[in-house]
Amino acid sequence: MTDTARYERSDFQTDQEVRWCPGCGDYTILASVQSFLATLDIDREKHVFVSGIGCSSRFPYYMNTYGMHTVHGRAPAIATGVATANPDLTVWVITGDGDGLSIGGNHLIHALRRNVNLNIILFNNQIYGLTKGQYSPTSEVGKLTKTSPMGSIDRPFNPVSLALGAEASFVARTLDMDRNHTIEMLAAMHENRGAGFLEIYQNCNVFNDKAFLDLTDKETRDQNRIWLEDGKPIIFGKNGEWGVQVDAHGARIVEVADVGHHNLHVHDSHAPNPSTAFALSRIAQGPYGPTPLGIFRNVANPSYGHEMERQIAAAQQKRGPGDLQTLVRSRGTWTVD
Amino acid sequence: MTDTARYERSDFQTDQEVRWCPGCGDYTILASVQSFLATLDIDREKHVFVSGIGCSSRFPYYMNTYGMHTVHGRAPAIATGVATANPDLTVWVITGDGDGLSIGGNHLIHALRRNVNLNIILFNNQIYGLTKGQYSPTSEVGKLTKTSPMGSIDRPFNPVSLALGAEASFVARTLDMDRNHTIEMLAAMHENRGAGFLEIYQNCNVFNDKAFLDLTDKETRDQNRIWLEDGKPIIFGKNGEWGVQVDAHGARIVEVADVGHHNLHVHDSHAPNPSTAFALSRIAQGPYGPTPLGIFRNVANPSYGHEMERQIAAAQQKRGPGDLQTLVRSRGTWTVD
Amino acid sequence: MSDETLTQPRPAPEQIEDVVIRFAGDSGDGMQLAGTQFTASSALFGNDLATLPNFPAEIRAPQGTIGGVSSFQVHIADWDILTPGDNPDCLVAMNPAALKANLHDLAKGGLLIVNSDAFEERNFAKAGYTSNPLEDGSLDAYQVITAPMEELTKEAVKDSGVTGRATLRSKNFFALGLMSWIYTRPVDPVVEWIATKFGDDSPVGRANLMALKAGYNFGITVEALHHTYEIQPAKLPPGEYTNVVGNTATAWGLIAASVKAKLPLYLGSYPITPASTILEELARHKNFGVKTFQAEDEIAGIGSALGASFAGRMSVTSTSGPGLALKSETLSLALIMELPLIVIDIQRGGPSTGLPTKVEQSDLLFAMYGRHGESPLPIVSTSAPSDAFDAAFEAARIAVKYMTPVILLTDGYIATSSEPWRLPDTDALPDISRPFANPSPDETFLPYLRDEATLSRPWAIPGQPGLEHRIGGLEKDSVTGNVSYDPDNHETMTHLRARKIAAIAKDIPEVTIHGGGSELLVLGWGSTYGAIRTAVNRVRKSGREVAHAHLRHLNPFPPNLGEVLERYDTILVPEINMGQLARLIRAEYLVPTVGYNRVQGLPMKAREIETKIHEVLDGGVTP
Amino acid sequence: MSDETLTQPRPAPEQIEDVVIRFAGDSGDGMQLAGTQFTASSALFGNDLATLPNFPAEIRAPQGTIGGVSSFQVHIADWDILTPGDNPDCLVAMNPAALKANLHDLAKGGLLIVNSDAFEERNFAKAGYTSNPLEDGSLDAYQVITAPMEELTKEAVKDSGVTGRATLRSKNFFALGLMSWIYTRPVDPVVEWIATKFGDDSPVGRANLMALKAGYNFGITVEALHHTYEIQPAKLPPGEYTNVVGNTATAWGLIAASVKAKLPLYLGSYPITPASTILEELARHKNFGVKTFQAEDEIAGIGSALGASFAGRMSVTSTSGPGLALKSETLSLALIMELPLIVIDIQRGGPSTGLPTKVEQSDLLFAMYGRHGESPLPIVSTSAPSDAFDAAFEAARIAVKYMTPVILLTDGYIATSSEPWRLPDTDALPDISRPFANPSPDETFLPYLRDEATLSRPWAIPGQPGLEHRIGGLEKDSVTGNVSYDPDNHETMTHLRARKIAAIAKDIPEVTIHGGGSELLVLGWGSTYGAIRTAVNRVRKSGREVAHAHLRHLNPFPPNLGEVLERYDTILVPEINMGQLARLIRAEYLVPTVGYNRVQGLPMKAREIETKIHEVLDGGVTP
Ligand SMILES: Cc1ncc(C[n+]2csc(CCOP(=O)(O)OP(=O)(O)O)c2C)c(N)n1
Ligand SMILES: Cc1ncc(C[n+]2csc(CCOP(=O)(O)OP(=O)(O)O)c2C)c(N)n1
Ligand code: SF4
Ligand code: SF4
Ligand SMILES: [Mg+2]
Ligand SMILES: [Mg+2]
Repeated sequence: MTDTARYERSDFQTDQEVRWCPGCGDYTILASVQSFLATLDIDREKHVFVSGIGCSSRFPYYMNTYGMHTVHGRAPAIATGVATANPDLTVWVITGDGDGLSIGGNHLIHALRRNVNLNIILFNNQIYGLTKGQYSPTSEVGKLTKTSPMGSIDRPFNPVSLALGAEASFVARTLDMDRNHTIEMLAAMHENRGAGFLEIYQNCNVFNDKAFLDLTDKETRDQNRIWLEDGKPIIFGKNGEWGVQVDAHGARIVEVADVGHHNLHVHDSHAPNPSTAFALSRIAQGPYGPTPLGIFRNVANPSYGHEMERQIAAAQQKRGPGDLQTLVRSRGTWTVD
Repeated sequence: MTDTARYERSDFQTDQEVRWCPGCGDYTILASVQSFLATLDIDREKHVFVSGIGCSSRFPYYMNTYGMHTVHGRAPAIATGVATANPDLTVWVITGDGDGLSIGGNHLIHALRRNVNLNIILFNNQIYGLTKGQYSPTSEVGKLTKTSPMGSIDRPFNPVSLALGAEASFVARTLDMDRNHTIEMLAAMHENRGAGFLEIYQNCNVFNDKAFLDLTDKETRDQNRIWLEDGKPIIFGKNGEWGVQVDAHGARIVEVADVGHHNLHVHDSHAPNPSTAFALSRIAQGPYGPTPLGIFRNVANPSYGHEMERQIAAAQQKRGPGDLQTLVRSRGTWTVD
Repeated sequence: MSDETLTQPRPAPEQIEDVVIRFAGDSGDGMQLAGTQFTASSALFGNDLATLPNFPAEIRAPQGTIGGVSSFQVHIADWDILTPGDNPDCLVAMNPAALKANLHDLAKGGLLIVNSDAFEERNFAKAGYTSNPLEDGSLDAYQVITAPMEELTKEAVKDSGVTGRATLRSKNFFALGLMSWIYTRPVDPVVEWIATKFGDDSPVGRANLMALKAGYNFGITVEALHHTYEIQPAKLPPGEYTNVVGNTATAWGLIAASVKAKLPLYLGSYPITPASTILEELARHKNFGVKTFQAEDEIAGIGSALGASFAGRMSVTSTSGPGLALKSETLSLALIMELPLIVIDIQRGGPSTGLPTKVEQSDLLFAMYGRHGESPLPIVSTSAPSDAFDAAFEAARIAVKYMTPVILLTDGYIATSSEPWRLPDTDALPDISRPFANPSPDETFLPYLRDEATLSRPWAIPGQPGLEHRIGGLEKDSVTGNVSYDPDNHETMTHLRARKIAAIAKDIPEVTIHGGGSELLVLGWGSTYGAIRTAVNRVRKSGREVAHAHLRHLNPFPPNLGEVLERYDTILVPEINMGQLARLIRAEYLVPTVGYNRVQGLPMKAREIETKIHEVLDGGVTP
Repeated sequence: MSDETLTQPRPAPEQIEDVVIRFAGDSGDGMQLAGTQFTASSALFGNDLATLPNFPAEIRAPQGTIGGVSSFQVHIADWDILTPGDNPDCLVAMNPAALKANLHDLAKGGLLIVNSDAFEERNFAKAGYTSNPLEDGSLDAYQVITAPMEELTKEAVKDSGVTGRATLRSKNFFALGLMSWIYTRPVDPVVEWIATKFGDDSPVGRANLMALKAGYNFGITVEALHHTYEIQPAKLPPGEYTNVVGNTATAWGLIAASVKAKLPLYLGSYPITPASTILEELARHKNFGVKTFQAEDEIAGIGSALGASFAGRMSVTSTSGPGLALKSETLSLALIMELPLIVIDIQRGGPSTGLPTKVEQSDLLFAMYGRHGESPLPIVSTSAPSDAFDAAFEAARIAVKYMTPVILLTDGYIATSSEPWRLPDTDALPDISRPFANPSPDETFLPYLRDEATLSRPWAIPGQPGLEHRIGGLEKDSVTGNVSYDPDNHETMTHLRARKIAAIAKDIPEVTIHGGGSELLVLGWGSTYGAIRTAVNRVRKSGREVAHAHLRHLNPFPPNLGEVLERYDTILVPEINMGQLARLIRAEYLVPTVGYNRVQGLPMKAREIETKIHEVLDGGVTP
């Protein structure tokens, strides 16, 4: 946070009481987003938060910006309207693993493909919270829930792989409890003018508590958090004993001692070809065991909203501003007198 | 085709006049599918063809099997019902680039993720045919259509990448006019018990003629068709002068002379890790220049329909077949007399 | 239970006919559980009863705030009651917010039981109190009994193994124990439930048990609580009863229908409040061959069900308003394909997300007209939790017999509340199976050749040789089912689809009249049944004549409805909407109606209807 | 055009008042183009006219089959006509299938022009003929003129540069040339069109030009064709006219509204027949700042439009029945958010995919009730292509002024047909702009604080400091707009939403009556206007009194409608549906109605309505 900041975190808080369960990971994410916005030199009124339905989707009510709490799964589509109607706005999409990947999966992949100027944050708690605990498209196979009493038979999505398969220009992953890293990711996503996709592992302490234990537990977290940092070889583990190599068969975890430091994969989120990012996304199929966190992909592509503006400008350049009289006459006329 | 075949192609033809435009690629695909089914030892009445809406989606009317011509984009969901209700059936989904990737994208990726026992055929003509020529999610950037008079600003999907990102177990691509290869792909997809996804480049000679010229034109096709064959190094070009290498940065085209035959990538569609398949899918973003054709991925995973059956059987095993009297008493009762 | 205190001799309780009790606390206080257990004991004790759970849309809104208050109301009686009661006679308030949010409903002079430990300075503001209501005299109109429930619970459970703040979690059992003492409820069922739920020696189980006893003992020891009450078992029609929640009964009705239709049940659904519990209940009965598919959205929910129907299954999709909206297009496809399909809409407060956990009857016109084109289909409704089983069965019967999608309308009140249900003799349920089409070697199969009697088409399922056929959403030839753009054929098909549904009127019971006179008929549908019937009975007790008719079938209407309406000077139509049934009645029969419409997200109150009836009878209202 | 043949002296044509001509051929024969060009020339010539294109749902169904037949009917007159005519006086049949499919419509004694080259053995079976209709005497009742159009075209274009089968593509221009001769149409407009469309020296352009001349010359040379006809320019009200297609007029009306509201136009839409051309037309006018977003589906179409509305744009989404079904849920959100949004539904034959290229009026009740919960919104309709501009403008006016989604109902007939439209003075169009909300330093912004007069809430758009606010689909407090689960507030809001829409009645014109008497009122809406008005005028010419009222506003109804209906003994309601407006009228005013309902996917025929009116006046029909 620069001390020249125009805003305080409190400038982004509303008078509405926050209605998440005590201990919910959503609180931490809310704090991170508010703190991040306070560091930006962007007018508060230029931010628009658009969400669907779900616990996470209550988010906009707690942000003192413009906001729309819409219908289930449609936030990316509605936000596309906001962002293309007025590309000067900074538009955020808040969604959940059910909202964004189950009912809303299509709008999500299309927004990514078109590279709409949106910052999409997926609160992944691997469960349907608001409807009281049914399995979601990111729940693990065999999960016991109210709707899967004998265990879920659904094979989950890997949100990062899906986003990359959908041509996303910016794809990252972080953890609710790590506020600094979350803010880092938010900053990078915000810098990318096109569609950004940030998956946040978010703990639902009521219906899916400890889903991310491997990554959060003091005991295990160091050997399971694989931080992706540009220009650096991918190393992890308590004492950096583990590393990642990538080759024709994909990415795999190796012991640094065996392969040697210089043979580790050096991360480059800016690579035009998403193949490496995809390979890295396959290291873990969920927050189980060693899991990459950070920016998988970050490339610059023309944003949809600005491309639309470009065509408008070009048309006005070429044909001049529209004139109604000319319009209604454009198909040829005759006069009766 | 075995000569012991129980069926002739004609057994799969209906009395309905085929209503595609003269010269449409759909005719060839219809012929390929009918010929393929005739080679199978599966009762005709066990086949169900489910489609959405579009020129391609008229397909079921021309197949003398059970069939449903449904609503736009929903075929994978409706077919999921057929295939899970009765896994003994062989269920085919016929869809188009608009039907399957635009409005129906979500159902498609969920059917693939769940690995529903379906054979999905995407007729990709890179245009909306039935509505008379608007751009589709596979149309190239800058395409001029009725709805994009200044050129489309939509970045297209790469259907193979998307399917891989959605955890698909079987992903392949072929060309309408190559009937033998189409039949080969159909056979492999059919053998895989889970969800199969086959993209067929299909020429729409009325609204998007010659979209696949690079791959079909006598002059250019040899240096542009990259055939993927298991166990073989990937080589292409008139005299096999070109090859493909895969490494940490993805797949790239090389001159065989430069790198040497033994250094080319040997294709393995059965690799559990989809990273290589994804890398191969990035060689071409559409049918422009050298483009891989064949099976990208083919791995065995439990099929959704059979997993459902398994749970039913287990439940009946454990609790015996359901009994209504026991059911209504299960919450505790009292008697008034 | 092995403990004597709970079976000690006790002062003779006052006998009362019925009582309405409301447990109110924080979302985290376990009031739904306390209420459910209190209800269960009363049910097993043989009372008639009706419940009304009421919880916020959030999972656990902030502690101590009005928004976080969750309540459970139960009406228990020694006679045949039909509603959870308009106002509680007894209110249990676990904190200031719960008091604030519920006190205005408590009957004057009512019994108010308060957890005094929660009445601290810091909680008043959150609840919107400026002073301590326990001290500022604002409760003088009630019999207030305060208990330091948290202290006593902590104390009671100290040897349970549960420690720290977790001990407070058991305070709902303290309250339950106390209420069991005051209303002379058997506690053994609760004790058993604890045992089965938590196992014999789990700390939590022990803690709950100890708290339960402590609450009960508190009653024994505190003088002020020696005036207790008892409600004798109700004189219900003889039979075996269970206490059933509406959504459970609906799910069971579907299972019964699948058994009686000899078709495996298939549910394609996407979770949504208050419908999710139907999916959850059916998922537990795979041993009936029930397949439940949790789809990616409502469109896939109905889509998969439609596919399963084509494959020859008893197919269902369950949802609430927003989900029904998404299903509209595919429902129209099911309609033109003429395949059986049951669409359950649990109505909740709208429009949009509205009041997701509250009741409303505002989807009737949507169910009737919520599809493009001319798209008639049958609509069946249910009037109470104990009626849901039959309603679901009836919807299934019509769907299969007439090869049509059917909409079953229930609502958020029926879905979540419970009442005693006299168990049907399931063996005696009618056989509702229908034969699948059979191939005839000589003729070609005509999928749209109708049965004269029902106008329904044959059902030919994949796997059956010789019946291969294709159906779709384009208009079809009225016999072959092939695509047809012929103008006359389209008109023929439009009329056929309409006649098929209209003719179902011949196959449903006539509407029956309760009560008499020719002045006023109260016409209702759905969950207002209990309130209307109660109101009508009270008015009749008061010596005035009034009649009540309640509709199960909303499309088509019962054959005699028009003629029945003619018989009365005034038709009063109470609805939890702005007058949707009234519009249908007016358009169909051109009869004037008087509406009584409340849209507060709450069930109808018998007293309000009673008042309205008197008003009409006094001539105070003209259509 | 530089060619003398076309300007040669010619026999004096017979003057006729009007003629109905139908061009019919294979989907590939270019009949739509021939018809459109013939229409264009007639328009520029100053005739009044109305057209009726009619094509199969397939792009190019198999050649020579009935299913593949595409036709274009045009009615040209020297007086003020309102319909494309019930039956053609002249039929151009390019092949046996076209003859078979259309002959039954041709008026007895009518002129039949046949492309004899297509009448070969192999084509008869495909068209369902057993013998050659040109020889078996089955055409004796008509004046048949045969022309070997293919031979003559091939011959004519041989030097064009076009070769092989491609030469045949020009035969529609041969037909056009021939028809221009017979009906004395100017061909210069066609010549110019060819030049601009194909460029001066493209082979195809040359071929078409040569074929056009050949056809015209054929007329000159063939004796049998020396009896020609001429229709004088129509005595239309003075002004500047253009020949406009319904969807084009609709698109232009939206652009005009955006200019007059000072809001950039935003269309979020997904292609669907017959609505796609609105998206296509608007995409061409980016210089007006119009943004068109081709969404991934209809839900994203309306979703993006709703987002754009929140951002302060004039937002529109366009679709047809199946798409409207998908928009229902988001429409309900727009309604509770109270944001302006125009939803255009081009009605087509339903249910489901139904008859996608045909007309129907069967979405009225869906538009009215097609949302869950209590979800009232305004419905505006259009009655003809030349009316679509005003209807779209009116829908936009209401949406912005009352902060509400508005449904604009048009249909597949209006969408694709054309007629002369007297150009409005666009500068004189009313200003329909409304101010955005402004921050007031002292008070906090209240997004749901309503304007007393309109009950509409303030529109505060992102980018405006001090007005940051959140809105959503949960019920809101009636002033702050914050989430509120309060029962009374929900009731208040439900009534407010209803009253706001109902009160619009004060802001729309009263319904006007054409004709007289008190016996019979013919009440219509939408595209039946021309047919009803024509029928009513004919009946009145016959000396009987009858009245016609046509509704633009379907919700709310015009304030005087109830009182108007009272004045007549009988209300006849012709609709291309099963009686949807009738249901609304009956429910609202409790007046009996007589329906005249056709659902054939075709526009209403004036003659049928005329007959029906006489029947009613003769007392043959009782409500
Ligand atoms: C159309 C529609 N379908 C279903 C629902 C019910 N519903 C609300 S939230 C939700 C899923 C919530 O899961 P997620 O998106 O992961 O959010 P979370 O609560 O876990 O943060 C569902 C199914 C709805 N509100 N609307
Ligand atoms: C709900 C709905 N929206 C839109 C349409 C209109 N529509 C029919 S087919 C189609 C797209 C066809 O494109 P594609 O799926 O690629 O099939 P193709 O015709 O190219 O084979 C569209 C938009 C429809 N029928 N239903
Ligand atoms: S249910 Fe889970 S996700 Fe929802 S608020 Fe509670 S803890 Fe958070
Ligand atoms: S429009 Fe194109 S895709 Fe459709 S049938 Fe004709 S050629 Fe085939
Ligand atoms: Mg979640
Ligand atoms: Mg296509």
